[in-house]
Amino acid sequence: MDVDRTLYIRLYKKMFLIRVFEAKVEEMFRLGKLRGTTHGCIGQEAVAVGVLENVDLSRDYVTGTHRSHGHFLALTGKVFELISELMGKKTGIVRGKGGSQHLHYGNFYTNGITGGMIPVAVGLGMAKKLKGEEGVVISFLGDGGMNEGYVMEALNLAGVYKTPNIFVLENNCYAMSTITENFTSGKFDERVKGFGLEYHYLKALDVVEVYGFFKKIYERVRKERYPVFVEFETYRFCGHSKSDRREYVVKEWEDFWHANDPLEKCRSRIPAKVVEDVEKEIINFVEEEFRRVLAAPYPDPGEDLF
Amino acid sequence: MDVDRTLYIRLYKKMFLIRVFEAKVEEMFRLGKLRGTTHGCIGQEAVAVGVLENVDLSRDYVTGTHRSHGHFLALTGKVFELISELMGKKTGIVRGKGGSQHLHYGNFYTNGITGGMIPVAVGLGMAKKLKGEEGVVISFLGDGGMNEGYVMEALNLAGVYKTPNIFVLENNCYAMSTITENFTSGKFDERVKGFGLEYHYLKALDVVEVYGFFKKIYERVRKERYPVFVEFETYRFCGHSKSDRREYVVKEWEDFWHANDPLEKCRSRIPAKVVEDVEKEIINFVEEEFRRVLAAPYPDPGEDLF
Amino acid sequence: MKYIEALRNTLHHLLEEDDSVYIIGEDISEPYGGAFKVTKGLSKKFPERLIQTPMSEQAFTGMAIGMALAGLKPIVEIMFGDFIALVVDQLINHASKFWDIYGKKLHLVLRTPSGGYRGYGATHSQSLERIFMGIPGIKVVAPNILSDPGEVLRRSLYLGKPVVLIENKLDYGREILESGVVDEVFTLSIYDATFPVSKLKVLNESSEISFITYGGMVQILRDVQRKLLFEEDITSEIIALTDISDYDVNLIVQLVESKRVLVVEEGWSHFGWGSQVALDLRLMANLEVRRVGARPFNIPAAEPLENHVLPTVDRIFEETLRMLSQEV
Amino acid sequence: MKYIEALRNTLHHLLEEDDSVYIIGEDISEPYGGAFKVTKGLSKKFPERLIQTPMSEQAFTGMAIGMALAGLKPIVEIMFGDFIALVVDQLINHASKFWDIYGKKLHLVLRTPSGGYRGYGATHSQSLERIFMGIPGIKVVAPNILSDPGEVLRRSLYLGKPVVLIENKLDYGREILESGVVDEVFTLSIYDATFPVSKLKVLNESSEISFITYGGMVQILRDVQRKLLFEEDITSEIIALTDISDYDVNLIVQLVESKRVLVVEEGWSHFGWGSQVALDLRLMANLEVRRVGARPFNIPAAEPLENHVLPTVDRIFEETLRMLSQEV
Ligand SMILES: Cc1ncc(C[n+]2csc(CCOP(=O)(O)OP(=O)(O)O)c2C)c(N)n1
Ligand SMILES: Cc1ncc(C[n+]2csc(CCOP(=O)(O)OP(=O)(O)O)c2C)c(N)n1
Ligand SMILES: [Mg+2]
Ligand SMILES: [Mg+2]
Repeated sequence: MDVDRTLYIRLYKKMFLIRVFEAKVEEMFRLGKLRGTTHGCIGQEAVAVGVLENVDLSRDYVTGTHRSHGHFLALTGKVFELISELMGKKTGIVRGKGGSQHLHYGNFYTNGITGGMIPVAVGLGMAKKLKGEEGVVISFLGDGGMNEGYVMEALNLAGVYKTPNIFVLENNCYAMSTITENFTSGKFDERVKGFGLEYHYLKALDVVEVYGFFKKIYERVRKERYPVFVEFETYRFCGHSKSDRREYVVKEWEDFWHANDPLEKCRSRIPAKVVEDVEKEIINFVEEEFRRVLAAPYPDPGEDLF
Repeated sequence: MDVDRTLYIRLYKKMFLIRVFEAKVEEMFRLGKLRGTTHGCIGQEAVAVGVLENVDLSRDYVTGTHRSHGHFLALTGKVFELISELMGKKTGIVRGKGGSQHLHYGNFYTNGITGGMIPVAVGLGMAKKLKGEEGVVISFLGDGGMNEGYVMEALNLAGVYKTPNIFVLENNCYAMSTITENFTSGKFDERVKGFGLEYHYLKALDVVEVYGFFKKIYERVRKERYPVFVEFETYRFCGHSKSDRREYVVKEWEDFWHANDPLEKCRSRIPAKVVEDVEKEIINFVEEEFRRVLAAPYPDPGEDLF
Repeated sequence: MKYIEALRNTLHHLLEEDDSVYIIGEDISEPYGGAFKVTKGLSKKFPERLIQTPMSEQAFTGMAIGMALAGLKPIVEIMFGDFIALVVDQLINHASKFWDIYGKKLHLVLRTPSGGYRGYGATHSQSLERIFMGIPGIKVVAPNILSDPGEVLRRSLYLGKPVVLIENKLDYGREILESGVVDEVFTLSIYDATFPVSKLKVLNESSEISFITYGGMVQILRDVQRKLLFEEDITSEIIALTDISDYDVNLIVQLVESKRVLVVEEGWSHFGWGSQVALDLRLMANLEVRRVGARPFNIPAAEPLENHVLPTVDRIFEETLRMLSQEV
Repeated sequence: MKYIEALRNTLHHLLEEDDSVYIIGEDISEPYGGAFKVTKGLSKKFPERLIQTPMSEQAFTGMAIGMALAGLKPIVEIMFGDFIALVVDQLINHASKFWDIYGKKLHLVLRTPSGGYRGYGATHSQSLERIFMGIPGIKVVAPNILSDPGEVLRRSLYLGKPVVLIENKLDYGREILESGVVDEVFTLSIYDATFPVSKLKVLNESSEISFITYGGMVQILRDVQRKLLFEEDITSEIIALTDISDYDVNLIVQLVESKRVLVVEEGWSHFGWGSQVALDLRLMANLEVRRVGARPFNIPAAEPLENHVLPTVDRIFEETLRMLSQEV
């Protein structure tokens, strides 16, 4: 098998895992087996997987958003720990205290305030810089989050202090039901350049392209240590959150992305037999992990609150 | 006398009034006759006067900053009411409750949070738009204030809703002791364009030029009703506030602006005899008003708190 | 009528009656109608009166303040109560100052759904309204199901001073009770102060304990009230305030029938709403006062932990029995 | 030693002793050294340890939180206490959550000068520290001139939990008192809890009234204390807390000698710091409690108005006499 094919398979596995996971979460909500809320990333898997395949969590930091199941799974593959967290089980990555939006595992952090982690991420980058440590900080944010003032302040700080931060904008066209471009004056690329940051753009259709594109940026920032901003055009096929009926979507965009689903594209590069095996294995694995979580214990106020 | 000369005289009177006023305020602080703090605008008079000469406070709104004595005087000429306010007298424009940083007179508002009035100003513009009223909103802000997140959010809102706002950046090079360009990544013009706003720039050396330049912008916004951003390069000759010893200044900039003081430039266009009369009159007037204020009553907690 | 309908109907009426009313917020227009659907349908009928915004809580709150300064009557929706943390500067350092230093009447309401019990986790479950309590020039109000939430909204908008209006996520789907006999054994009276105060007590009985509360806690206290009555034969009364920052202590003291008062809030107890209320009651009427509120932890998502941190029927029930077992 | 020198010396020592300490804020470096000159001189000796910032309070506070997450020990200066309104989201919705939900120790201090009496006006004179009191995962501390402010700062930084440290603008220039006999007739004792509690009382006399307070109010109370003693022959004691959000009620109760307590704060009384303190004392020890704080108006610039709104020597003096004239 050539290197390219191995890569497609590796990345496909991760993308498929995320998609199966998110679909299962949706199902569990429908069945009333999950409390709280959740934000799925079906359709956007190529960004999480392509970007994070480059990352080394032992020295890099990653910050996520409210929509970070995919980021976590791409980084760690820990299905049991994530679903435990969503179900409020003691076996969750933060003992069920966080739930879907408040994840923490090693150098990976998310939080529920959109874009609120961007200033924090600049601080992580600052620490890297001040300590003279290796490693960089990769931070995801959404198109909606781009209009939050603290995000813009933070982009300026990164530029002023030249921190090793990579900002990854997952522009999925919508902020909840809001079509972001209708509520954004000017263009993101110009704005980012207005903050003196190096700006890159890619339509995230092919996970291997995302991977390769990001790899170059990542390696440069690892070495040259200055902040970079990467915008990915992507798309969410699922609702914003569990209760969203997606009545606001733009048909043209829907059609385009369904015809160009990055999962399908990746799949088409892999022999059918391999796909079949891989998918079966992953589906079984996810089912099995969900079952195991059902049996896992709940946290105990006496032990687990702090 | 030609029109031009009349204009120079009219504007010179205002600029000179502001400078004399601010110098007198500094003197009063030195003599211990003023409490609180104050931010003078010596050196920046051409912006306040040139811009506000165009404004009609009966239909326009003006929002200022922490450094707004000049704005107020250019708009109203009310020396007695302003110094009363600074001295905490009942005869102040808000009965002494506001002090130097919290002014309100008709459609003119200032506040002490740098850039904090910019979102509010967008709301004033929005109201103009929604009511279908004539008039525009002119808002001053500083170079330092440009890095505040809420300011950036507000610029986006103005662009999204197309409100009749004119943002006037008085870039005087410093935010307190901070040389703003050293703490700003990217350039203001690019940033502003990144918010989809029309951007204009002028070095505020000649008050009549400021006046004419702004007049065109003002007339267009009055008619076409969309937001515009104007950056003036200017300079403050006095300290940031009463206690500032100006140890941070850049010699080159100091030299340039002292050699090109807009007050001197304007003065040079007016016959010496006129200048002499005008200045004497203003100095006497300001002295007299300060004296009157000394005799004015203090506000009374029973009557004036609300 | 449901709580959410009362709010939505009032918004509808306000838009209809008064040209200067506007609604501002994220995702408030069709087809979404707000994260909790409070504004659902309104943008169809009043397309130019709903101002949907980008995610810029600080600036659109500031924008609303400017609109109010110019004489309009904006109603801002902050999607979750937790995000009021973002508008503290615009409310405290701007709106509240214009109100008394500049002597401007401001017709401005900032509505936001507060509270937990839904497993949303630490940044989507808090009761942060405490931040604005006692700040001069700002009033904090909270409707509940014991009087018309729409009326609270309407009075807030016409007050002339910035109001933070705290809704409760779980209340949206609940039915509002009508004054008079409730469920055959209780009776609801509504005292029409500037903002209504409601009292729900056992019919024809005096109360052995009084619960003073606001917002979504009313429903939990109704369960406590029944449990006390049916399991322990103990009579209790729920006194629910809607003006929670400037309530009339004298009125409350008059309404309290028992010598024992339990002040119940969903927020953290320490330096909470109840600290002031309990102190007032203690100093004004020397009542025996205890408090129940959230325990001092961030609100966890997991159900057993969330129910440990937030006040529950059981915890309030037990606290009540403990109080009643002590001499006064 | 002056209060400001104690702070500056401690900052100096912290930078010297511990490589992971950084100072972050606006205009903190030379030649300015901070709006109130607390960091004056430090950037000369530690140029890369002072991180001067643009005016972006939200983001540089967030940056400090990130640095703390990564194991550094940032000390943030917010130029005026009023501007903490801008960092509420980063502290409450971020830093405090990481602390308990994620179980991360954070060495993070946010210092800010609070308070009025200087004619600075409504947005530069407030005591907004109340916002953070009782928020799990955040501690609020305030040094005063009755113990070493530097020690309070040091303990805050090594606590492992985000601390909002409230300095007082007028205290900067004041001398710190040493424990022992003060001015011949008073005696100062310092109780070394996690954060010190100080008591200043009349030498060899029991106290007829106890003042419980924090921060800059100590100086005003010293004037009240003298006036009471020299004009009215009344003995009093000032009990000054430095841990103002998680104080040890038992310790305070032990320290209080009189039956009457006046809780004094500079901030607005309603839903203020004193509401909780007074309630604690009332419920724990059934002491006779009254309070003095700011009146419910935004703080005016004009001297007679500012002195009407903020607590003054005369107002506290009179309130004391009133309390003492009543039976207990
Ligand atoms: C400060 C803040 N405002 C609003 C929300 C509610 N909210 C959660 S996600 C979201 C939309 C986010 O859009 P975007 O940033 O584009 O990310 P996406 O959901 O598309 O991944 C909103 C409005 C929030 N969590 N935080
Ligand atoms: C939110 C906020 N942060 C900090 C300050 C303190 N401060 C007052 S003016 C000033 C500098 C402002 O610089 P700039 O915006 O350039 O205006 P200039 O003073 O030059 O007119 C600072 C830091 C403030 N008033 N508000
Ligand atoms: Mg999006
Ligand atoms: Mg400036």
